[in-house]
Amino acid sequence: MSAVLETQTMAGSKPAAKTETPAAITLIEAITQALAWEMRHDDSVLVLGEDVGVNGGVFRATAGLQATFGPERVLDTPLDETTIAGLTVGLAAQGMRPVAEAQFDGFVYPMVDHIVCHAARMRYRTRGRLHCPMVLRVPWGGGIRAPEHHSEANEAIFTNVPGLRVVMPSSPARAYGLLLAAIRDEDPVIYMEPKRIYRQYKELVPDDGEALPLDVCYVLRDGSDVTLVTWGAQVKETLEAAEKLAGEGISADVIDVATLKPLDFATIAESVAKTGRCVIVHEAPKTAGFGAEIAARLASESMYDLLAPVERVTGYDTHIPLFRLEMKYLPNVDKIIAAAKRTLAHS
Amino acid sequence: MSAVLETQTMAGSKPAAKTETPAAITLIEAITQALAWEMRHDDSVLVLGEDVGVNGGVFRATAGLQATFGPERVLDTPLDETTIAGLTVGLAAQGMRPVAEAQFDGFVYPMVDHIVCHAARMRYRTRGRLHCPMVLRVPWGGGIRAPEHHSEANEAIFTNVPGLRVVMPSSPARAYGLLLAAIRDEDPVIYMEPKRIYRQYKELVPDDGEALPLDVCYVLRDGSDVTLVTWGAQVKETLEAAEKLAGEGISADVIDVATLKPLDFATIAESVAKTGRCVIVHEAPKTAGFGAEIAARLASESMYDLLAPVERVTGYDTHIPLFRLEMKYLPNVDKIIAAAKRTLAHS
Amino acid sequence: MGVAATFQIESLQYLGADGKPVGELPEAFADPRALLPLFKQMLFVRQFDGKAIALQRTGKLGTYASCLGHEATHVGIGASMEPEDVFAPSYREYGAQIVRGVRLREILMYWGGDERGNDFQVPRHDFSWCVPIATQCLHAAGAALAFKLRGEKRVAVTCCGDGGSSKTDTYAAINSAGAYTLPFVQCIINNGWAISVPRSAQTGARTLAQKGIAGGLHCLQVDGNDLFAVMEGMRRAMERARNGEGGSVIEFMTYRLHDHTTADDARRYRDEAEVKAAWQRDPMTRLRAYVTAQGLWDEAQEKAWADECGKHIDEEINAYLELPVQPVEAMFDYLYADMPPDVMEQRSAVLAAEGRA
Amino acid sequence: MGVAATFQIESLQYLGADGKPVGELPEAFADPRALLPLFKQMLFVRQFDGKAIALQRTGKLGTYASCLGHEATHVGIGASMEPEDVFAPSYREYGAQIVRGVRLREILMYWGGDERGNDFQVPRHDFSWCVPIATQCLHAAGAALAFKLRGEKRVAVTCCGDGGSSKTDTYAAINSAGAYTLPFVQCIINNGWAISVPRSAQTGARTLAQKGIAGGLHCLQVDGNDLFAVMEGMRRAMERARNGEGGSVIEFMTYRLHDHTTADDARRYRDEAEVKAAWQRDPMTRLRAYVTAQGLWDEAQEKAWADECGKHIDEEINAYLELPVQPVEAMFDYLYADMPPDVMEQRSAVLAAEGRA
Ligand SMILES: Cc1ncc(C[n+]2csc(CCOP(=O)(O)OP(=O)(O)O)c2C)c(N)n1
Ligand SMILES: Cc1ncc(C[n+]2csc(CCOP(=O)(O)OP(=O)(O)O)c2C)c(N)n1
Ligand SMILES: [Mg+2]
Ligand SMILES: [Mg+2]
Repeated sequence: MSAVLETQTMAGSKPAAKTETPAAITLIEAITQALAWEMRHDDSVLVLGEDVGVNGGVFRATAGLQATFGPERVLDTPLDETTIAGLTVGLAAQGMRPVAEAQFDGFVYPMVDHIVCHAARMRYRTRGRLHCPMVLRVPWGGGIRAPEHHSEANEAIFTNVPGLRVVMPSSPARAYGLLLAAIRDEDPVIYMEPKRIYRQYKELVPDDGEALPLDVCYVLRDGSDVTLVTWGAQVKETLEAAEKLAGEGISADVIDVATLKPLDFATIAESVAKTGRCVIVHEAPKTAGFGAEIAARLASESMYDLLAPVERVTGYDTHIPLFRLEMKYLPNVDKIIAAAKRTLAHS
Repeated sequence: MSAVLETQTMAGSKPAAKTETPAAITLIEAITQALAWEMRHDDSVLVLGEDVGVNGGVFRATAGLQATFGPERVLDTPLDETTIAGLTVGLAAQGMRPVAEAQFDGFVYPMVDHIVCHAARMRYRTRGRLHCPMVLRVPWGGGIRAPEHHSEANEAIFTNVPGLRVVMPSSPARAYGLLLAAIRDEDPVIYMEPKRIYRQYKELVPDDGEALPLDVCYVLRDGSDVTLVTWGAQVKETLEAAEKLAGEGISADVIDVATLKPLDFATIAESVAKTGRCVIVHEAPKTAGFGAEIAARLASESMYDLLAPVERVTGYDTHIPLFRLEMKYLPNVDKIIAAAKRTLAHS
Repeated sequence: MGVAATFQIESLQYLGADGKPVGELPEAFADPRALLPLFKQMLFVRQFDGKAIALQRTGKLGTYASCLGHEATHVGIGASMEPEDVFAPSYREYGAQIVRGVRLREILMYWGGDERGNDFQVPRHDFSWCVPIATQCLHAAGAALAFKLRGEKRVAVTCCGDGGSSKTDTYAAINSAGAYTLPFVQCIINNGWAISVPRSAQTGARTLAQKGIAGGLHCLQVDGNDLFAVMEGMRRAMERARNGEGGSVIEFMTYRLHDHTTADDARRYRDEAEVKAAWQRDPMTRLRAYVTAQGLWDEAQEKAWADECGKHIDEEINAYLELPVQPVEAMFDYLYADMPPDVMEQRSAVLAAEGRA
Repeated sequence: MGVAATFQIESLQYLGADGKPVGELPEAFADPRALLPLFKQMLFVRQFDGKAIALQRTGKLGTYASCLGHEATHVGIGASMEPEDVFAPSYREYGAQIVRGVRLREILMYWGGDERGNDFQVPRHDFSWCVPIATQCLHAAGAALAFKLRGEKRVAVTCCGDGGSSKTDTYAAINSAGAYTLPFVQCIINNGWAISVPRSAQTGARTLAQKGIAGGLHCLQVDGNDLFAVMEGMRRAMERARNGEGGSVIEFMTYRLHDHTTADDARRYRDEAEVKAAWQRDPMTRLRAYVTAQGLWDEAQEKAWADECGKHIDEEINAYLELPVQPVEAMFDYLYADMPPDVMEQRSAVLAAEGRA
């Protein structure tokens, strides 16, 4: 497991030059591109969900796919998440590669039963006779001024469940490569999409069908004083915080976890071995959020490296408010900087 | 928040003298007793679930209640967990105090939607206009040679969800006091019952209607070398491990978390401040299990107290096997002792 | 080769698309003046709806779900209930809620991203808006169960859409209502679309009313753009419920004349011709034709009522716009009755960061 | 006041409780000898069931769910399917599975706490036993959807109980089958009880067959203790499905003659008189009377067949009893196709602890 060091920093969110390039695409366009690539190359891949057909999904992730591949490859479902999850398990167990969409993170709960009891267990239960190569795409997270239940960060529902993989891209290129990998994987993958950065910036994503590994964290920025670990939409704020810290002479490693389960802890440990300090940033509530797992690993495997208490900058232990207050709830650049500085007060 | 120090150790699982006392009862009898007490004293309390009526529940937790309180207080439901959860929310929001039963932990998943989206949010969403004083009882955990889906340890599904309380008793007395508190609490409580120790031993539990606090950990044994933290059925193995360690001159604090959410971290921190070492024991898979939260808190709030890496002795990151192999999966006395000794190798 | 069971689903319509009665009107409307307050409510709701959309378009409201075209169904449902009954709406039935006492400012607050919108001053016991489709149906069944257990003569009424009729929660609610013989009314508001998915794609069932057969409920299909049919269908269901005869499922046939919400663009998936045709069955035009023909209404009255409505709506909008944002601690203060120490600590930290410790 | 829709649910019965035909037999059984292999399967299943219960009682098997009394329904369902069809059972339909090729040792392994029981050698593509009630129904619908999308002429058949017919998953499966016109057969095996909850408490619906109306499926009620009715009902449903005419719901009226499982004690909640009466409708007695009357069967044949069954069953039981427990690493080896490093590490640690690193 080796960390991949990216040169591009993304700290400035709109690299103007790239926006001009015809092939530069947003994160959500990269998702569409990956779906189309894989559907072209594998007949068993199909897309299903609410409004994914002619409407192309409420976020347009499946825009154009039904026109290209037909209604037998891109299926609108009746309005029921239990149905979507159950059909997906049945399809996957019988030779298809379904990519199901949950319309919003807040609607994933009725899918939990089929995901946990069946998708995650089918191979285990049958000693490999049947298995569930499926992807569940879940637009994830807050900050888009959406109505109630449209802003949840509920990855912790899945990270304790054996048999699942949980993935969350934070750039167009990673969205493309990780989604290809997720579809090709022989086991169920929960693919969470940080909807706040769906259209945040564009980058060139060659449509080459190249998948990325499903168990690698990405070091997005190289530093020596403190390790900032995050995933999803908070990658943006975390990189901004690192940039600002650099202005004050504090250099930070920034790690995009990208694949929460299985966790590439080695990359995080390596960084913390170097910096001795770690700030974990995530949108979900703090208590028993996935950040706890990373901190727990540090407490057991990197204890002697730690020069300062592990900090978690997270959503509070309350529901994300409706949109008038939601930005007060979410982590932000200031909170991350403050936490980083707290770790630096220790030596 | 102060820890309660119990004198009784429970390490020997059947205190023979107590078994003779007429009023000495098992953990599950304590649950029945608490239900009956509260139903006698509060007309708005009712019990619902599958087979809870004339059958008294598949574990007999509601045995005799329908005969005593009538079919309008003890309701068999149609066989659907979504139904149970949704009805419970509706009942609670309209002035009742429903105590719903999930027949087994593995059947709790279809309830997640109503618990997370409604029970946990009703008060928040309506600024206190409506709220959900309800209890969901969930027989929990493995080790009883049961069929598939009857042995899950899935507390992590709930611990990241704001607005919930998550409770797990490990003795008849705590089962009684915590269940009374859970029913009386104005907010939803997930009350998980370690089914493996339902009938493990009896103790005297006065039927006095005295509730226990919902946010207190219990120090069951006092030591100075290492802190053993656990909950539910593993309290038994952990106390046994502590007893054996004592035989080797190693003295352990044993903490029964009892109330996972909100977590009484102060009691754990106090113990670790004294011992410098911590072993967390739980049945659920390790990754992102609730043990991670405790380890994370240690990594941030007790880092300077830690003399050794935090150890987690847990279920493996796979599904609990069917019963021929399940005891290989679960934590046990040997694994706990080994972990404790690993922490003691550091000084 | 016997017959195990047979079922028949009645359908109700009293007013033609031209506003002329197609048969005898329901008894309750023997005097057509009984209709007027309801018609005026419908006009009020439609005017409010237009203004809410405008507010959204000018950045003063978040995503908003219009009720354009549903006025007869919504107002009729609300008007059929008693104050002590409980209503469990989805997110679109403002007409019903307004009749029950919910204020416009509350509707605006909710879609304006402020939880206080759910804190209805009246009716205190109704459920708030419910975004997870059809989950409210089970809450209504739970409420109905509470009424039955307490011996109260109250009815729980809930709505879901044609899309929502596919949701397993709807089925669960229907089944529980049948199993416990509950005072429960499941309104299925069939407006033709669930965002981009047409009614025909939701199910192979010929009617949505027949979903009730699965739970042994009384089933009825009514013209949801015909206020008479709505009122008569509801009357029957409410009576059955209040008399202890059990639950009903009513399918209201109407049409969503607007986009799904202001975040939607229905032109992507829906034929303009269909929408035009639907306007021909507009409940408002139809009822206006009827009351005008009855000599109960004229242009002057309409103008005067529109002005009155406008004034009230503007007052409510202003109250909404002037409402200060909640203090940040509000996100902690309504989570638990007894705030746990950890939450308290986070609250304090937030206040401290705002210099308000 | 029109009629929106009407529905009729047929019921099928051919054999009286006394084993005498109550009318013309289905065409497929014009030659009654066609029946004999099925009757023999039923005898085989019943004998096995008794031995499985005995194994549990003597501590050699875990909790076991008996199929006593369901033999006609189970065997009939299995016998109506083609090998390439997919079966998604609950946990009780051994008769159907055995007909399809599942071995007794696999059944015993499963209830004996060994996942290898789910690794059917035949049929490889059938779903395994499913404990979370009715979830298998949606998997069958998904399988049926796969068949339809790939243009395969295969049918997905699934079973749930009277209790399971209340589960929202059953409804979802029925609704999807209708929405997509799937080659899908939902068998609802009404054996009167869901553990301690009687059929009457599950729903207000008069029949369970009518659950299918909610999804627009073809609905049928059959006497599940009458093999002719079972076979004819299934024939119709399978034909419809294979011809692309869509899904069916069949309610099989039978009775659970044993406790729910060996962990249950039905005397706590069920009247002995009811059980006694149910024995009068025992599918085995009834069919035995019929084949005997037809001159196709006698006591000697029964004895010879019982011995043959006994030998085979004992062989299978021995194979089960002699099977060594899986190595401990099995709990890691079937989790993922590509074992993640963390899991690999835990696996190694376990092996090391066993001195097998
Ligand atoms: C459980 C759930 N899934 C998905 C959504 C997203 N969504 C919001 S409204 C809607 C369509 C609802 O259609 P229908 O039930 O017909 O009601 P209508 O909007 O037409 O009134 C969908 C899919 C949701 N709110 N909840
Ligand atoms: C989701 C779920 N809830 C509860 C159970 C526990 N349980 C096992 S069998 C059963 C009753 C099933 O009754 P029915 O559907 O009539 O089938 P039968 O056992 O009579 O064949 C129950 C409640 C379960 N297995 N799954
Ligand atoms: Mg609709
Ligand atoms: Mg049954």
